Amino acid sequence: MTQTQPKPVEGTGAFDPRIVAFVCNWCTYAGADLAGTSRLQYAPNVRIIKLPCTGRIDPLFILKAFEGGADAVLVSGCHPGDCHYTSGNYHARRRWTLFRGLLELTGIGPERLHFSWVSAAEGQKFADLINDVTEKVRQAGPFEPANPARRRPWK
Amino acid sequence: MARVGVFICHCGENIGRTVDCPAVAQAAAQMPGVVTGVDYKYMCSDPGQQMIKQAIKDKKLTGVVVAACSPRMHEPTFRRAAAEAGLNPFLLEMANLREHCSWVHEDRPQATRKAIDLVRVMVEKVKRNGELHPISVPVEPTALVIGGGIAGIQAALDIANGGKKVILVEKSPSLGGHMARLSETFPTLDCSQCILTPRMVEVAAHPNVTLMTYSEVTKVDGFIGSFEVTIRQKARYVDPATCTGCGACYQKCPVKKIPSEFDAALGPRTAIYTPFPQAVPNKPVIDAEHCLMLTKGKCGVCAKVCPTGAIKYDDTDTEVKVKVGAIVVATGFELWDHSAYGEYGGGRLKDVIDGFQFERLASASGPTVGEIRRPSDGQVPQTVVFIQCCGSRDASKGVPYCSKICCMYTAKHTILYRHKVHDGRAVVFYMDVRAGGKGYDEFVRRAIETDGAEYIRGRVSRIYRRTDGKLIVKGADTLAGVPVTIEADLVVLADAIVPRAGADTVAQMLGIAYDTNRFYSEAHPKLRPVETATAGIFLAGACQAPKDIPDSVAQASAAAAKVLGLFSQPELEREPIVARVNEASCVHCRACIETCPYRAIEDFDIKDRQGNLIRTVARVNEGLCQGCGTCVAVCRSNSIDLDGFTDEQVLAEIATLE
Amino acid sequence: MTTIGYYPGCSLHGTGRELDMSIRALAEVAGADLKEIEDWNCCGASAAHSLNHDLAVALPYRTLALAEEQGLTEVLAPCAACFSRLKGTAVRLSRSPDLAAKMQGITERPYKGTVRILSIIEFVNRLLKEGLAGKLTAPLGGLKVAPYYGCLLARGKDIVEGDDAEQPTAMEAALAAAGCAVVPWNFAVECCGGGFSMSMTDAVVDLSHAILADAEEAGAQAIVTGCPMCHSNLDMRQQTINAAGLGPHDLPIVYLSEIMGLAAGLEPERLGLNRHFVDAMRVAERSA
Amino acid sequence: MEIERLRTDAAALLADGRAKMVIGFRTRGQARVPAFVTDPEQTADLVYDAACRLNLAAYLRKTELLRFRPVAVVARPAAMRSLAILAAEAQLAAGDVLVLAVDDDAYHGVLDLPGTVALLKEKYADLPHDAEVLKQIEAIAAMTPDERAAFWTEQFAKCTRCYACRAACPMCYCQRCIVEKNVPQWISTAARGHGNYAWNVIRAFHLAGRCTECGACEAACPQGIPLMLLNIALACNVDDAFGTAAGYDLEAKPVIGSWSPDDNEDFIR
Repeated sequence: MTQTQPKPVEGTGAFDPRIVAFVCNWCTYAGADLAGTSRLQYAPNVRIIKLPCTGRIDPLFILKAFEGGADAVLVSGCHPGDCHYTSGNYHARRRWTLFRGLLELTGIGPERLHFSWVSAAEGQKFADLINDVTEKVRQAGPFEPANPARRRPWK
Repeated sequence: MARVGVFICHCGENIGRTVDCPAVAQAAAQMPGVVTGVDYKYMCSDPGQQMIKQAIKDKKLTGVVVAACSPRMHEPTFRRAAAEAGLNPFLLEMANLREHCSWVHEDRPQATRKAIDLVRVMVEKVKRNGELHPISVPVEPTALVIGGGIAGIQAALDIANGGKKVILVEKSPSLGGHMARLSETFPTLDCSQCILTPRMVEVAAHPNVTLMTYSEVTKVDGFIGSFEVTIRQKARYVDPATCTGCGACYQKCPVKKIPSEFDAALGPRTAIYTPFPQAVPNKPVIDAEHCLMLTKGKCGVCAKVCPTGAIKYDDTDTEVKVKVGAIVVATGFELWDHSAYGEYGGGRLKDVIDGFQFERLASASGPTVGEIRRPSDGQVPQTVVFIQCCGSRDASKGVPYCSKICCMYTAKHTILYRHKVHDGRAVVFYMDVRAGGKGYDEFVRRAIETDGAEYIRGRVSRIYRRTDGKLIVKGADTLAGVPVTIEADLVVLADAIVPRAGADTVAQMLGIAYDTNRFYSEAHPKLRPVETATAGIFLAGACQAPKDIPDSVAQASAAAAKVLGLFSQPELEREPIVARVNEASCVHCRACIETCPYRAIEDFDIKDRQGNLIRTVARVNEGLCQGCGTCVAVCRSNSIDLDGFTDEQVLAEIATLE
Repeated sequence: MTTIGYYPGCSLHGTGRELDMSIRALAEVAGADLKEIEDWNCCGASAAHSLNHDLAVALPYRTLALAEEQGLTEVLAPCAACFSRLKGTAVRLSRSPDLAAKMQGITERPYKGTVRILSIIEFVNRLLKEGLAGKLTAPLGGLKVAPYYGCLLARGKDIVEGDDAEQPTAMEAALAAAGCAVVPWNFAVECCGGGFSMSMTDAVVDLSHAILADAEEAGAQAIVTGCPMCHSNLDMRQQTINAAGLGPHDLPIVYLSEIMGLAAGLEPERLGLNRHFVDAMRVAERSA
Repeated sequence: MEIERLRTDAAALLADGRAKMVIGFRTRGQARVPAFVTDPEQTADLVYDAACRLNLAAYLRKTELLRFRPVAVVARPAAMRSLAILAAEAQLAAGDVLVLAVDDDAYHGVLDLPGTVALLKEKYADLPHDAEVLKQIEAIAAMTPDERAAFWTEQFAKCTRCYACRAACPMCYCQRCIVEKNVPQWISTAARGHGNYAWNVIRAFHLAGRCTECGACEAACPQGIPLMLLNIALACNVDDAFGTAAGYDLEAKPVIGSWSPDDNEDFIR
């Protein structure tokens, strides 16, 4: 891990989760922009990776994030019917249905993997989402050492 | 060896207040592959851009990261600057320090840490960016306009006058839309039909316009520059070619009691009909639902009386496919159904009518030839109550938004009424009077001061019909702070403006977005008000939001200008974000082909010199591919990748977050 | 035999005796067992919620908690005000766990939210479904009635479920079943002046007069209500209204439960019809 | 088991050239191994019994065998379903393959692909999942996430990345498996923690809506990793979510690669 891992909140020794978010460019990224232009404050624990569409999100992206030690992964895109590419999010939805089942069975539970639809108009929803996910993960605690996908140094 | 330049923008205080920009610049300068990291007050300003251009030249940069506002804001600006400095614009990326960091966090150290992460992500990405070159696709210089109301007519005329072909599709039998139903228009009180019908005739007669009334768009494929559109022409049962529009048929038609859509059900029409006398085209159609010949197989009067034998009972729907380069959506609005308001009689009180019904009562071409007579008993109402915001600004029962035009047309209604019934009393209940617009407030003042409309600020709580036929209207005067009861003869509700029924299905067919109220979404609320997020599809009129006539016409002309701009080049350049297949490793399982929302991936046969098939693989059609990348994620052997968002780039981004 | 919790509230022990009598009688005919909540307390209507929100919620909360404790899953609150307070509280609690916790603290009683509150109208319709319909042996021979809901039996989207607050119809089926003809009229949900019955009597006089007048206009031979406040305002005040030179009115005001009782062949006295200010016994004559 | 009829049919297919090769089973000691028969004479060696667990459909996409098409293959129901999927995924054309259809009790003769699918629908519609495996899946589902992680970490730790599972699976026909892609490196090839987790999870995921539960992968695993737990859990998931079972339709759309507007989304907020 590099120096960029958020350190515990100053003063409190509380655990500060690291969350990787994969979002689509047209809805959720724009929703995050709206949260910004509306000056909505939310937890600083999430790092967004922008993709054109949730359809582009390869399940392996999610694995890679966990490999790298993310405490949780958030995936978010356009509401059904709103996809800029008409059906990318529908394809993604199917993929997630099956992939999350597989991850859950193998030890990456729902508290580690979150999904949502956030439209370009839902700045508030985005802020609430980030706060809520961060809080849930904070309660779940660090994913170390349980994380079965984690890359670990040679012993 | 990558040589990346990182430029941190303070955005005045916007970023600088919460993010320690110099610290971010320093951290960036230390990142592998970064040769310069600097911060500046306003990167988007001219000196800021100069700074970037200079660095590209002096430091021979192979990639640039601008850490500033959202790429949705200034990515084009900075990419243009990069291009001017001789760097391929797609070698520049933006880190969103403003919307995604400084504006949403307060803690300076935390925000600064996050900012450094955001920069690192983009540095690692940009190191793996490849030069991309815009893809040019041919433009079919024909526009499709959906909707033959004033907005559609205006857009079609402007495009046609610009020398480009237009296909104007209207679902009803005639052009004109709602405007044709209005009596007079605010704030000038000029006769609606007098100003509209010439336009209807002009557009129908225009050599560049193909008019398709009584038709609906049923399917849209393709993309900007070349949409494939399927249009269904409903059976008219009257051959427009031979029909002379003499009208003998509808004078003789025995089915006379069908409520006229045009007259808002206040007047009747026949089964074979033209919606109104000035209809364009002025050729009747047969309403198959009510025609005796088509339902019961007996009658045939119209066929007998038709001098040119234009009646064709065996007519059927036909489908045509057309290719267009751009689409203007002008599907308009309808009125909210006030039967949800039990307190206003739940739609069961005959003399509680909506705005269009009043327009028809006031219209010289209406069922009462312009005399205000109430539906129940045809009496001339001595007291008329007008209620604004019926359904509007009522999140619980109606719609949350303001319908914008009701204040004005209600004022117009009071004036029209007072002009026709001099001793009549016009009472208006309002929440606010919103009369923003040229000559609008003056018009409302005129209604109140010159034409004596009584304006009462407050809501009406109940309307009921007394046995003597009077409508008892109970409300509150919130300025005087007293309850008021008015004995009215007619009540006119200013119902909310809502999108056409089925607007959402049309949107899904077109692949454009719509908001929670089903109004179509513009690409940007301020800077791109007539474009949709789907390239090549534009909006005009009330399908995007409640609008009055001048606004609709203005937006229609704006949409036309966009279309003409698009058509000004034989080819257009598209962002080169497209998928590519690695044919060496593709095993042709066809998963991507099944997946592609644009049917942009095709089977491709690899042949040897003799033309013998070696094997078949998937191949992306650059013209069709829109760059969503859905195919990339379904490819098991990972044989597809997406320019601009390659696996290598994304994995590098993820890796920085460890 | 279905057991339904019973919350009479203060009215039914005072001005609303007939309502209490007729409800109990009706339940007996229908074979429903009304189990009065032990140690129930005031619902807080009209006073508490204008003074102290916590008190206004805590009072009904305690009653609900008791009902749950006593194993009751449904509670009938015949008085419209009691119904509104109890149901309103239940709705608020279901929405806010914090509020529930707070109330548990104040009253030192747990409440899981398992109790369903029935209004008099829901109660009657329920009995009809469960066999009362078959026992209506003495229909009222087309007695013209104006169903009067007033405010509390019609309003509050989540309190009064499945009816239009502006145009309620919940009583009509029952009245038809009882052999009444429902007249179309305009004042079904107008205010009778309930809360001002004592404090601003003259306001009540005007409001109640308007209601009576419209019912008479519409040809009603009686007004049917489910609310003790409405009842006292319309029944008790008719003399005052007439004395004020409005009217004259002479219109029986009867409870839904009384009408149903009559239709079920119960003696008018047992339903308390003889206790009205405006003679209501004539209504009974219609049933045979 | 009418093995003689199978042999005669096989011989006939080769003799009159309807098939260039018959892929079946023969015995080697106690073991049952695949037989690649091109000479009618050799069909006498063909055997079939409950011990024949391999899914011979796996050989149809091996490049070295492509030239022997049309090929006839001995297939039990699970393998027949594999063939249907291969056809749906454009890996087999109608004329490429004939099926010598067998199950544990009987030999059902020579069938073309449509015939095979007809037989599947008629006799083997909704085959039950392995009950024993289902029980284990439930047991694992009952664990806490951390316990599950521990369980699988231990299982995957055994993986030597020999890829026998992949070789045995008819659905793993990619020329260049994702695990061999190194620019970028998707899945670490080192036989240890994260690489093993990613490999086994992704291998299973790539079978979503495609696994016919033939068991060949688990049977082939020298380390005894319970791969069928993953495969069957996923197959159940596919069935619950999208109501489809793999391999009963030659034109089936891929489960991943198609969608329906009313797909479940209660896990998305």
